[in-house]
Amino acid sequence: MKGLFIISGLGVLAMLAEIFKFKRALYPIVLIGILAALVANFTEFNNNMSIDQFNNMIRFDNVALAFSGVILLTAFFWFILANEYFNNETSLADHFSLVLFAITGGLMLTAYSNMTTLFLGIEILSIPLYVLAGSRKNDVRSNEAGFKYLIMGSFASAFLLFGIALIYGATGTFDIMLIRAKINTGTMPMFMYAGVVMMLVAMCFKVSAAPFHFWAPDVYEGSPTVITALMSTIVKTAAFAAFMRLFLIGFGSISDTWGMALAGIIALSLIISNVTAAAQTSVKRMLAYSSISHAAFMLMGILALNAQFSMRAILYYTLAYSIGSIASFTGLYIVSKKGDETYEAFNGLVKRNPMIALGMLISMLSLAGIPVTAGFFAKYFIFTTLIASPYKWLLIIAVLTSCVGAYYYFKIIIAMYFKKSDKHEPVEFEMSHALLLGILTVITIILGLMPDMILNMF
Amino acid sequence: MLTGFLIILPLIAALLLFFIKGEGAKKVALIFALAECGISLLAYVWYRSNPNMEALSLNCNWVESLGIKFAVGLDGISLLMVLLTTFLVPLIILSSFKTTYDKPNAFYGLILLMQSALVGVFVANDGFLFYVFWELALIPIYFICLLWGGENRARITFKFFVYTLFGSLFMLIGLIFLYNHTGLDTGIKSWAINDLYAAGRSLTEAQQTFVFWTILIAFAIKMPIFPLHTWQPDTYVTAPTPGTMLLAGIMLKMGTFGLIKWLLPMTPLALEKWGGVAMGFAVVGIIYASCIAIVQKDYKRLIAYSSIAHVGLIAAGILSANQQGVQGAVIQMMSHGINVVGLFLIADILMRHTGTRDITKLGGIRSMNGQFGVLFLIIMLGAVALPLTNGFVGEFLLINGVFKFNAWMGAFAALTIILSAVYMLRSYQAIMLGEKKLNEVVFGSLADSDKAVLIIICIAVIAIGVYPKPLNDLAEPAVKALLMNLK
Amino acid sequence: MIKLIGLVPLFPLIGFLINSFFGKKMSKGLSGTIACASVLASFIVSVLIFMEVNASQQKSTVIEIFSWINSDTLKIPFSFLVDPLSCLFLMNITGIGFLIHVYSTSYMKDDEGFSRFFTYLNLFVFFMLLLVLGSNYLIMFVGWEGVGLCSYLLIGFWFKNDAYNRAANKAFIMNRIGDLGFLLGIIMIFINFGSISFGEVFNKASSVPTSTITTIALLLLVGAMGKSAQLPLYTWLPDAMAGPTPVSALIHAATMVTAGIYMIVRSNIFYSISDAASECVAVVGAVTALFAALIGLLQTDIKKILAYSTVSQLGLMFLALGVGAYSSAVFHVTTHAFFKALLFLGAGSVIHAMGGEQDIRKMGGLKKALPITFITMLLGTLAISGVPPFAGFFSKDEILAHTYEHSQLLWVVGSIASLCTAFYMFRLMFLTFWGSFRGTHEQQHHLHESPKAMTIPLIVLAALSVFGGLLGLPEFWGAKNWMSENLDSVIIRKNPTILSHETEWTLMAIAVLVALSTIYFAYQMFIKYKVLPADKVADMKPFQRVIYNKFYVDEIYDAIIRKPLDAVSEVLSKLVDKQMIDAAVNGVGDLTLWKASIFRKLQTGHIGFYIMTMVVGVIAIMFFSLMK
Amino acid sequence: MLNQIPINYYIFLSAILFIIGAVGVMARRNAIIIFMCIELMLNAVNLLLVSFSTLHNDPSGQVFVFFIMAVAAAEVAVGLAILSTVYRNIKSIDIDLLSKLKN
Amino acid sequence: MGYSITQWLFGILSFLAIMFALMVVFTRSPINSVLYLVMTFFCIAGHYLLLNAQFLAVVHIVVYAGAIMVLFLFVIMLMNLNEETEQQKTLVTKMIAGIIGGVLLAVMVGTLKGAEQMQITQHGASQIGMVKTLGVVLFKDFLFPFEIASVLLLGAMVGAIMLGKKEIK
Repeated sequence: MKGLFIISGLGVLAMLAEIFKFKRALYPIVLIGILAALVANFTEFNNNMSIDQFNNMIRFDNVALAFSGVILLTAFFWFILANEYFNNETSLADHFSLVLFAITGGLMLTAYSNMTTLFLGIEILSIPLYVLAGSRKNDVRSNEAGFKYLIMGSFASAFLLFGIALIYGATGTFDIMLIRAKINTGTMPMFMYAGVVMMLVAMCFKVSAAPFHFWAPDVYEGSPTVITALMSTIVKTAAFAAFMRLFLIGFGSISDTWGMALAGIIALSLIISNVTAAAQTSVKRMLAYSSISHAAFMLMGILALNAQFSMRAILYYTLAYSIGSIASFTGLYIVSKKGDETYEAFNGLVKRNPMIALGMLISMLSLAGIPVTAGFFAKYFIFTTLIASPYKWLLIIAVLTSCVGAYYYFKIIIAMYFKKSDKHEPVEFEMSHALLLGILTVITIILGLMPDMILNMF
Repeated sequence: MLTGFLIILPLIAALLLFFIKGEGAKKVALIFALAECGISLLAYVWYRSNPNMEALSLNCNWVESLGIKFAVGLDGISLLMVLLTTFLVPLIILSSFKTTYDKPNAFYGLILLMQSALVGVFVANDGFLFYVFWELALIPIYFICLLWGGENRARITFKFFVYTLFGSLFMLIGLIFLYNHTGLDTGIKSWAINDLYAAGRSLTEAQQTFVFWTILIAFAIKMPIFPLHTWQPDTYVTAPTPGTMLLAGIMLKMGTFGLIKWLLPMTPLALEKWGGVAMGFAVVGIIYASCIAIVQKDYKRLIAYSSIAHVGLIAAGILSANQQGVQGAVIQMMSHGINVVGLFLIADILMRHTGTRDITKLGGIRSMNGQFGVLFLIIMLGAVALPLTNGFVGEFLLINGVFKFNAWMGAFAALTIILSAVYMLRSYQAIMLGEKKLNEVVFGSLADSDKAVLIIICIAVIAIGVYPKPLNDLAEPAVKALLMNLK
Repeated sequence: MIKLIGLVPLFPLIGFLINSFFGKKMSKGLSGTIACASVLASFIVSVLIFMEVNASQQKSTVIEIFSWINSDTLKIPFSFLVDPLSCLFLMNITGIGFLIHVYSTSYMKDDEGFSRFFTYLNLFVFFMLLLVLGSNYLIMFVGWEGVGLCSYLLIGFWFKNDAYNRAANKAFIMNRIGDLGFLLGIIMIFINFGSISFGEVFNKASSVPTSTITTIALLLLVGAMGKSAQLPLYTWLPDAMAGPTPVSALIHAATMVTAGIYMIVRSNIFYSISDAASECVAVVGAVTALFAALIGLLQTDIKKILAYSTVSQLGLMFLALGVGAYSSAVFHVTTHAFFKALLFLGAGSVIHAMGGEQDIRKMGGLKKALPITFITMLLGTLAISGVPPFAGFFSKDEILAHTYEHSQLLWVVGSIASLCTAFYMFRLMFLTFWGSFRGTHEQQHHLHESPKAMTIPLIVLAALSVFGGLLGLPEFWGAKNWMSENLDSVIIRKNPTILSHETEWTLMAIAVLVALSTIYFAYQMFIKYKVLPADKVADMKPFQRVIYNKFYVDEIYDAIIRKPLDAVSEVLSKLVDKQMIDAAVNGVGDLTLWKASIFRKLQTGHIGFYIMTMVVGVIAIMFFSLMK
Repeated sequence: MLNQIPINYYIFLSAILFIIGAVGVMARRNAIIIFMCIELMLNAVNLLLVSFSTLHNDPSGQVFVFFIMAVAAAEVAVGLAILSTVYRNIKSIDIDLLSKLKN
Repeated sequence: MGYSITQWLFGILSFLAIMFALMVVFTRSPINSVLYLVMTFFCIAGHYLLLNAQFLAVVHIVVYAGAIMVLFLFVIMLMNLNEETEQQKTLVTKMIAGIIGGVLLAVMVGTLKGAEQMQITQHGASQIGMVKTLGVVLFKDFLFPFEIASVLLLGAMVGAIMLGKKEIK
């Protein structure tokens, strides 16, 4: 809860900075603020005071706090990655406040316990992102990304709302726990299930699962690289926290309505994302497809409906994925300074800068799910949850597509370690980025060696 | 403790090596590999004095909430595999002394890293740990092949990688399935090998069948068993020789070892029902690969196919699930590891001295270097399983085991003794005998390092063949204990 | 002394080790001496042990050296069995082996691979001793394969010649085919008897079903056919003549090829129980004897003739085994070892004198130049032809008598085979030693009698060929058949002789008559009419051509086994492996990339399309999950 | 009672309006029209919420509508802002021209 | 059987709403579309009144017809859009869109079941649509969403401004 306030307060502060002219100081202030939020977040941990606030509009229980922690941590790393993005004189404060508002929305999504807060959270998260995606105003591709995101996001929101309305119609409440209680006690009219399915569709859109994923590659590609990193980490984590709360807690008991549909979505996502990613030439676009495939993996955790363990599995997965993703975007950011975002940009990186290549290597291995990186345990937990469910067959698809996944991640590794580059000069990079990559690499390995740290959080 | 140290030492050495620049890395790596070998011998001595010695095992928590432990220990079979690994790695390092590799520190570091993972695979007593080491072993070898390999390596090594990964993921599913069935009465899930055994045996036949095939596919790819073998010849040919040696000499044994320790005792019902089918593939593979080996021109490729044939027999023996079959498999794993390293070294020596491995272009080398001819001959005889060489003991037990399982399978599997003679003798004749064909090449005396390795291998070939008792004494009770689980 | 049985194989092994490590550095004389001495030492120990066994009541003793392979119930010690049979073979091997070693020191004098030769030869003796000493089937198998290896090494001794190398490969591989049968037989024995030690197995034999015994016996027979060059696995033996002549004498005539007979005699209980199996042995033996003898009739290479003769004689021994006359077979093995070794060494002496020439068409009139060789060879020829009172007469007669008892048809076949034997052997003698010299002038100039190291073994062997028959005088003469008495303890079930003495006398008379008349016929043909073998195949009559070409067996094998195997392998390698299995694997990858290119096109970039797919997705999900 | 209206009617009315909006999004190229169609969809939802609110006699449904309105306003504001940057660059608001990002 | 005035009104408003909505989609001219949309909104406001949500109806008119639609009109005029510049999708696309819409409708009709027995009872004394009731609910139960909505609006504002302003050179 405090984290939420601190972050939204920081957003407002950023706006004031424009007026009171302390834009230069903003960057450190924000970093410190996020750390403060992170600390505040953890002080609330295992602290019952934080439960049930504002008439149960929002509920920062341990699950929510854990996911908030992931978001805040990722945000911290993201700000380090994005330091150059905040050099733009014109919109410096705007950028800060937009990102911070988006994070506020993300934090809400981890903790909502009412349809209102869910909806508002999604919008608070999305609207700044529409803007950020289109923030390179003179670049048509950026415009297009923002525009596509906006249209499709609003369209999906309409479905979400229609679903909420139908559920409200059947239960007479927006409170998730009450809805859950109503579902468990009585028979529900058919249209409520339609509402659940519509919400499923909308949430699947937010996490970019096929066939609602089409926006993701285009938007990821068109947006500035750092914004893409933001979207594929924080936004994804938040969306998953929301998805999980809604479907594991809210609609867990009627999973036979949406289970099969979700399984189909997962299967389709796995196949389409991995297969399409294999044919990409742009790394950024590949990472977009890869994020779809990871989303499908996380959805498997939800599908397994093994409430306690699913949540841990998803928490771990989001963390591992966010870390790996930020790291790979950092690598991409470093090598693509000259604008080349294809695999060729990575050619011969090991000769030009072995440490960055090593960091990239570990993050790629993590994304591909090779032990003993965090990504491996993430996949492992998902497998463990799913294997006890009736949807075992998904594992077969998961395995097959993971192999395809290895193909495109290893394309980068092969490019870095094997391909010859025509450039020989060392890569230019900022110290902070190298440091970031190093820290993320270490975290990836530590998470891989000691997954208990995260699992025992709640 | 000691076992844990066996895993850690090469790891530390590998990390250390990354800081040593230049050719000195070779020697450092060799020293560490020898130290490792010494420690494994110490483990052997301790084990013989008391197999249940606490100092040999290590059991500490890793991921407590999931019942994952860092549990390592030795039984007869794993001790043999560890000895094989620690015996071969110094030889492999020594055999590469005459070749200059770009960035030697990384090269040898990766070899030691690989050794660490391999030892881990063999000593793991925890299903999860086993899987982790299993996958970890893949990374260094992938890089060894990718960075120092031959023509077209990116594609070939990647195929190898994905193929293996594909299998491993299936194995992971199978293992998780087993894990989920542990502790049904206590409620505490565990990855401990004995719990997995118990879980496996408590399953119905259909469930066991699922586990059997998912896990088998990983092992079958790693070994490889026909028809999942096509990654192997290309990879063996493309990899740098030390990589090929690691792959064929040790890594291949991961599959057979896994089959013995991680599959046989888990699924007795499925084994009864499907063991024959799986064995059918293995046996077909023996004949198939042998036939292909007959017409290979590239000597390295020929050995690669012969390796498929040999390992097919090993797999068939294991699947027969009787004492002779499994014990034979263990012995043959040792022998094959030693022989194949020798053969690949020979291929490498040929390449270095003559610039080609094409057996149709070679010839008459024996008249130029008789010593090489004799060493080659002895190793080749080990490969064709002549009695009193190491190949025979294992092969006899294996055929015995398979024959016991099914006489026709046994008879077909035994065709290997004819076919292996055909391709081995033919290739030996083509390379070594007759008149010399490459006139410009003078095949001088061998380098000291090569000679040392070949001689050590030859001694091992004969010593194991004449007096396999030390191996048998380790393998026999271990296999017996393992097979008790099937009843 | 029996406890020291280990020494017997140990001496040759030491000889082998010394020669293999230091052979190159030693002088040829020293190297040869060490080799000879090691075999001689073995021989002496063998004789001592033989005498001890003969004297003692306990006929068979098992000495365990160390435990070799242990696997549950399968316990295979590395242990030796000393009994009359093994002792007999021990003496045979070491005795003749020693003579041939001595002979070789001179024969191979000028060869650069001198020490290598003795290395192999010692190794061979070692393995051969293992073969006969082993107290269980697997040790026998060790020796069995070991001698195969040495045979391979020695056939390809001159490894620069690719034809020789091919012959070596052929020998090894053909032997391996037999070995496969043997090995499977051993495994079946283990599975059915729970042990592979001779003692235990033979004790249990009567409690195992006959059908199983038959299978085992047939599998063992396959092994024996390979090693003893029986139809259809005999073709390697004639080719094996590529090796140096002493090798042919030792390995491919006197010792190794009789291993099959040894093995069957050892396992005689199986064949006694299974009539079907013994019938097979007899038929294989008879057919081989006749077949090889026929081929021998028209060969022109002196060593090839002897080789086919060996095959034929081995066939005769198999015939004896098949009809249950085990001691007769062993008897013939012994006498055959004497005279065939003699003949080969004699042939070696001739070849030595002729400077390497082996074609009898190029020889002639050598008896003056090589008197000792001539006389000893003549004695050997008389022995093999079955002329009394030479060794061959007794052993062959015993076999034929037993055969007659068993089946008259087989007797006829056997008799024809020995008739042919007499003919081609005398053809060889007449063409080589009589008449005028047909070689080059240079060769004629070079002709010389061989040195003493070569002639002394010849003389010793000639003496043995002459007097060897004493070992097994026919019982109906009232004499003691030492051979059969000696082997009494080894042969578990004996067939009593049922023939009347008159019949036996008649048969003997017929045999002698046939042999003598054949010799006379040959004399008429080659001395009187000076018939010379045709130089060119084209000059031959069709049936001659078929025989000259050895019934085209090699070509047939080539066509039905080797070429198809190569062709199938090519197909497997190029088509099945690359085009099918690997292509399928790669196909999965390519298919993925191909699908990827299609999926990529789905990403059209048009929002309208995206929205439509979304709505279609909604429809599909609502339809499938709600409208059940 | 005759002045009762079955809730079903409202559900279907909303659904029809919603679908008309959706069809509009699919069938038009003008970005502004598309925004308008999305507004139409949101209004359909509003209508549904209000009718359910009346059904349950519960004001929270109507309160939710306020939030939807707020969001709709915000979305339109941002949407039109983005649209104006698009227009600035390509001088058109035809969505089919915005398909540079693909594959 | 007669219909009550409420039911008549419901029927007429529904028909008009659907009509105008269809016109929004099918009219070529953007300006006309806007106007039809405004009409639709008015119809919907009528429904609100029928449903006893008077305050909401007013707010609806003010926000949608008054603010949002004016914004649309403003932009349309700014960009000088009219019938001539209007690009049309191909007929096939439109047909497909129509078909998909039809199928979606069919599916919805098939799935939105279970409300057949539910009737809206017009409580003459119903207070839920009153400003006071709504105010209490909004500022008590929905306090947090209300406050946090400010973040949303701030974000939208900042975003719109950022996109609109010129780069500092």
